[in-house]
Amino acid sequence: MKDSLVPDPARIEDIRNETPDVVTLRLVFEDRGKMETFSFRAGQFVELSVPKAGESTFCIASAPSDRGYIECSVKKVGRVTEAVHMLEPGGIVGIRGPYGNFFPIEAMKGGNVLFIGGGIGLVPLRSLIREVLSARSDFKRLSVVYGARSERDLVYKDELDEWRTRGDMEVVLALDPGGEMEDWKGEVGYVPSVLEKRTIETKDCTAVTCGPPVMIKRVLGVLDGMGFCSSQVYTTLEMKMKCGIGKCGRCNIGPLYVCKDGPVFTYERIKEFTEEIF
Amino acid sequence: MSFGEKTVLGKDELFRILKSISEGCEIIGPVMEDGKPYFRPVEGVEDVAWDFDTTVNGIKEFFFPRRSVLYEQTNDGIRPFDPETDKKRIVLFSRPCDARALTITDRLFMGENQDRVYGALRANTVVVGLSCEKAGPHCFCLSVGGSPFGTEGMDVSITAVGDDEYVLDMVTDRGKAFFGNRGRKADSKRLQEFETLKKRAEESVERTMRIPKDLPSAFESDYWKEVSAACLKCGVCTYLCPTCHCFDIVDEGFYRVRCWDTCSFDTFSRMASGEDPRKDKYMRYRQRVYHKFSYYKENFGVYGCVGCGRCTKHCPVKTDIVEIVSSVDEKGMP
Amino acid sequence: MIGKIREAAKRMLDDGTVRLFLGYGKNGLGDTVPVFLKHKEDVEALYWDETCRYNLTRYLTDRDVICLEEGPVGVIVKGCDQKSLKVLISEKQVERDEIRIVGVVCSGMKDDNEEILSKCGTCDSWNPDETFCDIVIGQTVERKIEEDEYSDVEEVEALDPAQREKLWGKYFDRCLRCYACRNVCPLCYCKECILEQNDPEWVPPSASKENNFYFHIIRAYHLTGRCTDCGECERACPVGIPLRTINRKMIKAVKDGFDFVAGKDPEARSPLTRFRRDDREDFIT
Amino acid sequence: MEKKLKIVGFLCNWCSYAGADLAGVSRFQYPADIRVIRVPCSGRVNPLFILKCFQEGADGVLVSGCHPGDCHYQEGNYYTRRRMMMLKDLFCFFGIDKRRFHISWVSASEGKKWADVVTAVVEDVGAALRGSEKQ
Repeated sequence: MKDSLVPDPARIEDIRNETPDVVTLRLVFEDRGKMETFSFRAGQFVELSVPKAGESTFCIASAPSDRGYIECSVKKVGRVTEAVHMLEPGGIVGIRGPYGNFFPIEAMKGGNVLFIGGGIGLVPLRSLIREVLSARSDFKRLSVVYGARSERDLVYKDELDEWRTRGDMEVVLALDPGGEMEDWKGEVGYVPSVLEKRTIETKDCTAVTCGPPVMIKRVLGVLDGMGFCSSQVYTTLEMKMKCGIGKCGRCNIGPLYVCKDGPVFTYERIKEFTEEIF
Repeated sequence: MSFGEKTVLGKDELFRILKSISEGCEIIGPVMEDGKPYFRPVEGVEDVAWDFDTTVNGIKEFFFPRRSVLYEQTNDGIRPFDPETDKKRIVLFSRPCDARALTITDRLFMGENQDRVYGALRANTVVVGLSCEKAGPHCFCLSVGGSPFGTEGMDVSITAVGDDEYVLDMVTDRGKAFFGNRGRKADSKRLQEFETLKKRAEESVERTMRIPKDLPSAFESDYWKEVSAACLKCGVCTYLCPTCHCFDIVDEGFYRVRCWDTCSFDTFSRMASGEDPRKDKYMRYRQRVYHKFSYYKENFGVYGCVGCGRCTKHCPVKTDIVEIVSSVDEKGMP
Repeated sequence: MIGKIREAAKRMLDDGTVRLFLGYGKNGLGDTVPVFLKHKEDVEALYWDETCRYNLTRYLTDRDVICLEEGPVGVIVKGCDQKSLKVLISEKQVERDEIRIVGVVCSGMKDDNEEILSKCGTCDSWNPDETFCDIVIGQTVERKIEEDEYSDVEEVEALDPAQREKLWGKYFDRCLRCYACRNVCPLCYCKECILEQNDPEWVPPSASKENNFYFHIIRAYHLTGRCTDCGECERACPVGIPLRTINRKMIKAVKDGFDFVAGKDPEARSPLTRFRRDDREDFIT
Repeated sequence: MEKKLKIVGFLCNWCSYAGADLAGVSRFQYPADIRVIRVPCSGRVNPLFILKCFQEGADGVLVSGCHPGDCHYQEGNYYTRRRMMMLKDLFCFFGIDKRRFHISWVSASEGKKWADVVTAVVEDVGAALRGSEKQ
């Protein structure tokens, strides 16, 4: 029997530096058959492991429509992520997954989508945005509000430029006050405040947000104030996870396990547990 | 002998049978160590205690080991560790609460994404239970659906009925296959005696836990701060609990290891970034109570508790979960 | 005695001398539990008997319960607990001004089986130190102090290395790594214990005999020159590891090596943070 | 030939490391079973390092610093002396053979002494291991 806690080896094909402490790994399963059958939906995550360091949870940053590889963006914060940063192209990591639920992209079709991200929280949104863009005509207005501490902390800079210049979506970039240089042309302010200043048509609009817990908390408040119905708002949550399959017992919010019932939740679903999340 | 029918055996005969059927098996049974009873692997049936109070540990660790190696990372890739599935094991004299706990953890480990280690250890082990003649001072099994004479989770149940005689009850096909037809059919006198003893045992359970109907409503109450104030955040309650099953996965050199972990610990839900959704003591204590009496029930249909009372008995500061849960309605509602 | 304890607590809570009072109470089962009182009306919850084993000074550094900066806290101490408190003060974990100490004369505590605790037999401080406590409650007990022979330690020392390894192996094999010993210890107050660090990871968290061996070495070593033998670790251990024997080994070593006994003087510094130029050298290669 | 041992040596930069260097330059012969980690002062040697060595499979550990009174930082090795005294005692109590853990003072000019110390340590560690194998 295949042990669900045993990973499959994957080779690092490429490493891109996103920010001083974030890298994006392009990963290909060693077993070609596994690569071909590996399918996931935007919003799902994998357990990525480095021998001798351990295993950690990462959202898949690439889109399901990107075939032949998966990408993960890793910020250096602890033992596993530091070990990831030490790796070089050609190195081997272990991957288990995909786990968790996903963004209901079908339900978003035909309407507007508002993406709100902060810092490394753009990762799961990137997967969704790429997926949405691969079927652009199914959606109406697309807007991205994304903020980071400073300009160098913005992830996927090239892609942000590409999105901004393609003409069929709105991209608002913001830097935390004090993080901007003189030549910064975007907004200055924390994401929730930047968001608050904008007029957004809530009808037929789905809002999707991910970022640091404090940002998500405030963004949810702002969206509430704008008139978004809590079932229109999706967030993807980060909790400490180990097993990814709802057994190890640490990632629950109330009776919901983030790894199994999430990580994507509507605001409606998690409203009563906010004390435990933020 | 029809299935489900009870038979009667003398102690000597029962001993001989246990000895012969456990031949070639790894035997796990209650033994005394430094004056306290524990479940341990033993050499032979003669080492096993027949009369013992609630053991310090349950039988959980023989199915969900404190530490199990999942696989080894070698130069040639990943080499999974095989639990010894062909080795037969027999657990002797599990108390009804401990055996019942297996049926509770089964729901988690044997369901979707079955756990390989747990599954293998469950499959190769026969559980022989021993009814409790009298409940201990901390027992409250009746409140959570168990009984001192319960047979859930056992393959065979044994009950002492006096005159050094034992009533055998084949609970599962596996138990029957293992034991075969043994003993003589219990006559009505014995069966009546059995029922009397059962009633007496049930009456000896002194403690009752009143589980609130609406635990979620008390979630934000300050009650949890009060009742958890003395908690030391150690893992005694959870590690000795027969149903607590939380674990961690860590790398020890090139071995990936799954080991016990508990919601009481500081590091349990703390992320590498330092964020911790349950950073305060009361949140962790509340998590433990809610996991057992609300979430587990919601997700798996049973409480994550068998009423063995170990958590209260062994708590270094005598935090009494029975009192705490029972008083929620009265003191814990906002 | 209990009347006087309640009275003292009531007075302190009433006149605002303390905002919180740590004492002993009872739970529904009749077991003694630590209680934390905020209001003078609650003092009836206080109890005193021979099952008040807990060392309440442990809670003085528990940030989930007490924030000493917010105002003084009253605490009941027995003679043995008082030693831990002196170490806590000497290590600047507790300011003497932040606490009000109610010393209670103790004539030995009993375990669940009504037997007097082994630590109480050789205890030299049944009467709390009047110069250290704010109040001492109870009649001074006159008793002949038995000389501590460290016979438990010597029994182990008499074994050869392989036998010792086997002995401790037996105990450490049982260890669940529940950390009750560490968490109940008044002197294990580190905000982040090195056992919780994973980068570097000094001991893996899984409970194998070998890992447990290193865990116990670390625990014992961190208490060297600090442990006052309050015995809480051994009492808390669910699997009966004789932790006091380990601690007492180090107490003996510190006494023999540096002529130091922890918990006597709140000004004293731990012997491992000091030295003498003529310290022993007989172990040097 | 006998199996090579794995002995970790923590050597202070100012004395013992220089002493070992001198032993090399002076071509004093000593067994090559020791792997040296240079530390600024023997006082830098956290007892956890020594535990980690044993945990990771070292057969023996040697901590070596300046002679008392000669510490480059005035008094670092006095603390070392106290710490190691206690640690050695504790190891013994737990059944780790005391011959597996050594502390020595070797100055920068004592090349010969370094060679002698290593020879003695290697012999001791070997004897301890042979003893435990017999058990």
